[in-house]
Amino acid sequence: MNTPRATRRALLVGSLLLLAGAAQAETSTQDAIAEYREMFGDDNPAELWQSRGEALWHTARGPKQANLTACDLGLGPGVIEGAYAQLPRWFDDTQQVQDLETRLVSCVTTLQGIPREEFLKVKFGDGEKKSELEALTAYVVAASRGKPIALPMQHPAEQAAYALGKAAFSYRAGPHDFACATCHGDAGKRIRLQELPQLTTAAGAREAYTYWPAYRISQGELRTMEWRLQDCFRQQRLPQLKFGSEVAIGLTMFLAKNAEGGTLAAPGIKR
Amino acid sequence: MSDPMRIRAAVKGEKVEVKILMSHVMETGQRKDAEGAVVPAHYITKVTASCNGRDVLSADWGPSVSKNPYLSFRFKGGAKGDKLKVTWTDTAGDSRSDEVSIG
Amino acid sequence: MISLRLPGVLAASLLAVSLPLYAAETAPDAAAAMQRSFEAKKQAGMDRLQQDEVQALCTRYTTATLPAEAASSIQQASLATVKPPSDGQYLGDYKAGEQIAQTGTGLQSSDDPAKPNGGNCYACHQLAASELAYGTLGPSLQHYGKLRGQSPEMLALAWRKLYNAQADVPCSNMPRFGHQKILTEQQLKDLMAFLFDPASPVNQ
Amino acid sequence: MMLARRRFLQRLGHTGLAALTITSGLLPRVVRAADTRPAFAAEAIADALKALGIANPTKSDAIRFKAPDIAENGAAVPVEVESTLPGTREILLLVEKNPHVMSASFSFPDGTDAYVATRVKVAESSLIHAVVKTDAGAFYTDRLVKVTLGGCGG
Repeated sequence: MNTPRATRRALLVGSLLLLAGAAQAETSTQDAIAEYREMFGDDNPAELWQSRGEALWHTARGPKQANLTACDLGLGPGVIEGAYAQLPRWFDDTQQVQDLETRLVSCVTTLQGIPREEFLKVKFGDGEKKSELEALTAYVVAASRGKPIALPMQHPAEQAAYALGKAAFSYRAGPHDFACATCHGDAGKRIRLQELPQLTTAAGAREAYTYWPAYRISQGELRTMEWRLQDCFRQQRLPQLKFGSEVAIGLTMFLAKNAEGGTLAAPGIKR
Repeated sequence: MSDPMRIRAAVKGEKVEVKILMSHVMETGQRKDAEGAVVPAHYITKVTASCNGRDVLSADWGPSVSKNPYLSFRFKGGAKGDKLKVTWTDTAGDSRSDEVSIG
Repeated sequence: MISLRLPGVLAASLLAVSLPLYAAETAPDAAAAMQRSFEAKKQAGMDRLQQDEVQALCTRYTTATLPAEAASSIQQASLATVKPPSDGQYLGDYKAGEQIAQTGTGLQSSDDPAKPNGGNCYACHQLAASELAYGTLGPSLQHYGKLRGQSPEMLALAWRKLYNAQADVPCSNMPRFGHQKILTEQQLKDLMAFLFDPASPVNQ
Repeated sequence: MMLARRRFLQRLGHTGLAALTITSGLLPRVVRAADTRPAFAAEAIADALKALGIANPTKSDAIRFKAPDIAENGAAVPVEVESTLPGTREILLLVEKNPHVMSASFSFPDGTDAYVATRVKVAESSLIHAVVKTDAGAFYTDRLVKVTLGGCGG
């Protein structure tokens, strides 16, 4: 016995009325949240990480008692201006496609001789436990503010990383059958009041990628792209994404490529 | 050793406008860290500011001032090049002072 | 530990309706790269990366349209997994249902496995008018019961949506709360009450 | 536009809207080693004001108090207070629904504007009180800030 036409019509009329009411409440809530964000002005606590990162960059440390001014982020030794706008990319010396964070680890381990485990003991800061990786990342990223994203994308390994990122983006798994695409595959969607950029389009990818890394108000910490990806997988109910893994760098390559042409404005300030 | 504050102090008309970001955890004593252990209370309780030695502001804070605190205020009688000094003290007895010349 | 691959149960139900052979082939060795790129953390074990046949198929057709044959086999296989309430009672306690809808935790590596899982319905749906912080990934469910009444068909449809939404919409983004053992039968009943009970805030 | 939208949100309030959900785990009401300063140990506005020697302040429109109607996250709520009342010595910020209501007090020597901007933690949707101490007594105004629950993991 299928639903009588009358009930179906009632359903339609009912939901239309609701939509009108909901739409009204929805825009005023989004207005109010936009206003809340504006009240932070340009006093972003990320600057505290930037100045700590600058100090770390210039301080001689580790067994080799060297600073990081010879670190090559792709534009030549010590060049940080605009470097983040052209990452991830292939590096001949490590024979790998690297994102900013794994590249910083390479510099710290080779130039300063600090063991990888020691440097990454506190990968993601938590109050008193401060992360040097986050501070250095904030410093380097800020030096690409205003620069357009432009990935070299010539090396086959870079293209392979992009393809893996694209595949991982829609890999549905875990108890909830979630993939990145589940939440970031469509336009104009949101979780609770949290707007979700559609990361498969240039506009959506730019809206997200150009503001990361960012200071997260909810945690009072500056968070990087590697943190952003592993925390998203945590909420997808999947196991832990390994730092600097193929999928982490592949997804970053996928997002950066989609956001190409966008102007970097990181570190941003986020919920 | 705590991190330096970011202090912006600039003459605006006949007043000096000050904007400060302080690096501090402002722990309420309620929060649990990643491993689930309660993080003890640790927050700034006192802030003072002076211009060339003259007091221009003092404040008493509790744990509900946000982490990495932001503070902005305005005062008259300061000129370009004067020294603005800001000091905070916290529940652990730590203290930090930073000084900038007014722009 | 909830064994989520449920090889026995799932394979049996899917064998009853043989899925097309290309189901298992996901994009270029992405599954292998996923294995190399993750590590177990507390309750989030590596088994969670193993795709079942439905997940593999839906991954393959994330952007492309699902071929009709695959769609109907997923639908039939999913329908076969739906278990109606053991005591035949569809509606539980709407107040408990509201808590489940508001609770976003459950099954994350950061969650306490001893605590009941949340349904996190507000993440994707509008429900009670009184809650402004609702998501829009799913349709608004406001006045769900008021609009539909409690006919056997409506109750069965809503139960299927909760238990295994792919019984109605193959490759739906809606988690399979019953089939994947995310929520218990009692939790599903409480959510049904939250949707249908005239006294529930959803129907005010 | 500001006023129209606030009246709209208030009307939303009147139609039986429950307070928006509490932000999980920020400042639950648990008795803990309270601050030794009486005002900061107080758990109600009246007690905090009494501890500061302030008898019931008078509501005043001469205090400009800017706060967001909705805060996406209660960990940092930007607030800005400016008193145009003559002889203003101090501005106090109190958050009604926080376990310890007293948030901060600011005192202004001569020559310093009776103005301050900062960011405070708000445990759940709550009234924030801005109390102003002047030579001629105490005055106050307040703002309702709704705190929403964001994020996917909840």
